[in-house]
Amino acid sequence: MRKPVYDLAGAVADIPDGATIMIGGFGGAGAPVELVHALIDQGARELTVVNNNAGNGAVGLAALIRERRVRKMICSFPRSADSSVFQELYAEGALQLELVPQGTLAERIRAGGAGIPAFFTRTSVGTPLAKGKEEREFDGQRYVMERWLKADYALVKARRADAYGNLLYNMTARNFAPLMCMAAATTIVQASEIVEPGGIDPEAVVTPGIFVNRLVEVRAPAQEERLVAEGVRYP
Amino acid sequence: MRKPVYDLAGAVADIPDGATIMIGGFGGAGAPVELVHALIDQGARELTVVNNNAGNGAVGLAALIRERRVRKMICSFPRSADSSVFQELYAEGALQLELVPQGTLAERIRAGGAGIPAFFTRTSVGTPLAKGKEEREFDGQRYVMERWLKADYALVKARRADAYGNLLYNMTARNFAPLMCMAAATTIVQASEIVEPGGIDPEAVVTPGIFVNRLVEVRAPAQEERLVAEGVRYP
Amino acid sequence: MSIDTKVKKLTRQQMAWRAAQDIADGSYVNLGIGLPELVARCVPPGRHVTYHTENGLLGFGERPPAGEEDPDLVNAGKKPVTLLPGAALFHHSDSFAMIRGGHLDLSILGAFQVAQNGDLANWQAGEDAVPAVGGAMDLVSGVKQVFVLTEHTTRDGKPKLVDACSYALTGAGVVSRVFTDLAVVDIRDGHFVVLEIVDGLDLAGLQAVTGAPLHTDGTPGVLQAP
Amino acid sequence: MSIDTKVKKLTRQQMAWRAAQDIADGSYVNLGIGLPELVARCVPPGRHVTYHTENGLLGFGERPPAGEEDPDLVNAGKKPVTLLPGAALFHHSDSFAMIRGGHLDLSILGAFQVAQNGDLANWQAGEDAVPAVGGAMDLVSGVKQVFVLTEHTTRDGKPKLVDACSYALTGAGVVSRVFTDLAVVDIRDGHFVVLEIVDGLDLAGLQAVTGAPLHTDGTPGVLQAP
Repeated sequence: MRKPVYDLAGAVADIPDGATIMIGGFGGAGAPVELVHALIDQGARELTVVNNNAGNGAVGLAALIRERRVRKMICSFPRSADSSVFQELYAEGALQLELVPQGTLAERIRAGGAGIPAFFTRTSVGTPLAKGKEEREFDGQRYVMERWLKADYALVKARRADAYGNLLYNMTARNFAPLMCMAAATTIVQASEIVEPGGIDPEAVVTPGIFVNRLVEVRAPAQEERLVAEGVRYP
Repeated sequence: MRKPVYDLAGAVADIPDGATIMIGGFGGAGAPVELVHALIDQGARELTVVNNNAGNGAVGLAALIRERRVRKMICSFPRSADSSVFQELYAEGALQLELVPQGTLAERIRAGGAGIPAFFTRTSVGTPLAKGKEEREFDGQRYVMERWLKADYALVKARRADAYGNLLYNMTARNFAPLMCMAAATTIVQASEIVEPGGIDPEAVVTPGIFVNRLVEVRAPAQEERLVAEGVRYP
Repeated sequence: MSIDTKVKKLTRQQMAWRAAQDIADGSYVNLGIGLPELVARCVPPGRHVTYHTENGLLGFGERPPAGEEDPDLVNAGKKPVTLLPGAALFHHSDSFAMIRGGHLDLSILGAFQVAQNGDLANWQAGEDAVPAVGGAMDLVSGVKQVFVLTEHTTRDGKPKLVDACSYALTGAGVVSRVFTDLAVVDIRDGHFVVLEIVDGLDLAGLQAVTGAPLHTDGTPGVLQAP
Repeated sequence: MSIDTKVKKLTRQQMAWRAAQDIADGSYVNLGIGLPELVARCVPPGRHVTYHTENGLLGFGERPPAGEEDPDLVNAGKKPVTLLPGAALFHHSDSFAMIRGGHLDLSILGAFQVAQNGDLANWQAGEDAVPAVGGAMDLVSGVKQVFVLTEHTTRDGKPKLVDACSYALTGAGVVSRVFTDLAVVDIRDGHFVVLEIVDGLDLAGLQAVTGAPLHTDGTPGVLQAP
């Protein structure tokens, strides 16, 4: 089916306070900067945000955190050269952090999308991150049980969408986006172009349209690293 | 790295008696007929075979079963218009059957490839196929625990391989093959063409070469349905 | 129990047509092998329905003209299909992630038996046959809504709508609506609720060929199909 | 404890070179952020090594010339890379299926501490810092072989090779070999076994800057690098 095409403000208009939001991207690669800025403008608060990192500089996710809209971050690597916003709020206790190993984070999101409420992994066994988790032995190896991760919304960036929501990504900007599209009740995609059905080779589709709910065309999206390098601050 | 290119006989030469072998295909779509025939010629016995079905007519997997090389089938749907070989040997008790719901079969194979020893699914809860399986409640829903499935070898059919083992498939002949490539210790691929690295768009790769161990070029592969329709019998 | 010949039983085509009327515009739908496959052609014009098949394809269309079939492009029933614009191909694990993860809106399946509590038996009739389950258990436990499309009784006249399934279950409490050649029946709170009955048959007549008590919610409508 | 200036400590480049000599032809390798990234350039000619990065790429090459960087084509350290012929892109779950599923041959990582039983601590130094783990725990528990590449001591001279890690673990019993600026040390059966020591340092001298007993298996060789 054709997915509704919104403008940026319209696409995020109904996100309520307290929502859980998955945001695509690995550092700046795949970060849906325009959608995140629209979310800042929209004003929702007390958000739980799932992202690999915790924002850079003073734009995108870092700006969302700085504006104190985020109650909790679920991520694998909240530390970077430009992540001072997160670090300050975390230090002052204004922000909760659920630290998850990167592969476990990816698999928990996939599990959320695939109807798998829990799975076992060796990752984190014998470390502080296994604390409180159920442990179990299979074939003489120890594993921890991990639960699925779902979200109310996903915000992701694609290179191309067709009108049915099939998606292609650009290089390593793919990263978490295909998983987040699966795991969110409402997936909102900003694509550099929206083409008619048939404009993506069925064999090459990365995210099938069934996982996508809303489309926004952002023809020349900002690249987070460039904004950070230029010292841009939003809003 | 460049993957070794074999002829059909060489590719399967070391498969020992008692091996567990995953064979790609959904009915005839994706069935690696030539590799299976090479396995029949090779003579390995007491095999455990993982496939969605249990062979059709008198070629491919059906012929492997008819030649009494298979001790156990792990599959979701061993019944079809042309599956009399399986049905006869099953009726006479010469063959064990582990019947697995199709999605659980796919996920168990993926889990084997992804290092997930067990996961939970709603599929089969309250049915005879849940018998003997651990049940558990998450968020008020009942689930059964399923174990990963691994194999010694996978035999799969691809449309195109590059020299590093990256694969493309043809249409719905893809089905289980990408999962089986992940879950087998040794993955053997018959491809209609083998091209140099660079001959597959990195964005469109379906199976990355890391999951592939041996390549065989079979330029005009037989289509199982056609052999069955023509009444072909192998050997 | 046999049915009066004045009763306007639906043909298989008509059954498929009736089920098709209840598919919402914009749905993602998986149709079971056999009778449910006929439903696709009967969806009212103007509704856009996207079909999913377990073997890794979303957005397929009818069988191609003779000679243009590709045995590598088939549905779960192994029948040749075509790619519609906007189709997507994927592997089996992604396909069942769609199913298990609750992304499909509707599955329409055949049945040996449906019980009044929504239990479905559609994979194993008796102990003799080679058991074969396919994707049925995944579909019923994952897809948002499960409709059953089946004759009201077996060939020898036994009810398929029963108080409790005697055959092995495919899933427990999974069916929400049943379309038969005689009636449309909802399953609500552990009861069969009759929505429509064919011309020439009354509730008592339908009850006589049904294996569990029938309830109503207002007067049942007339089940008819072109 | 300080080291005599006559000791021919390896430079970071030399350390990377030495580690690179132990990468087998045909390996799939994941290199940690920082010092391990230098290893790729030092692999002996004739060996084909395929590099994997957690963020969904197999088969990448060096940083492109200035001006040709694509911020969407980066490694796990967020540094620009290039696609080599035969590269493959995939999503994060497939990427960690490669890691967790044991498909990678080798990972070379940095360390705060390595214990004689193979325990590795490389993600959290103390309680103050914001904790950040990335993919390190997945790598050490999934990749077939884990090498550590690190200075032999901390900046203030404390041993990094210890009897037991005092910092939070990344994984238990996961490291098999350690390359430092002073030595190459294997971990076998809960012991450090010295394979090579730099010129100008003897076993006693190495022991003095190591936090657990050193063993040998024959006379250690000389650790040298161009």
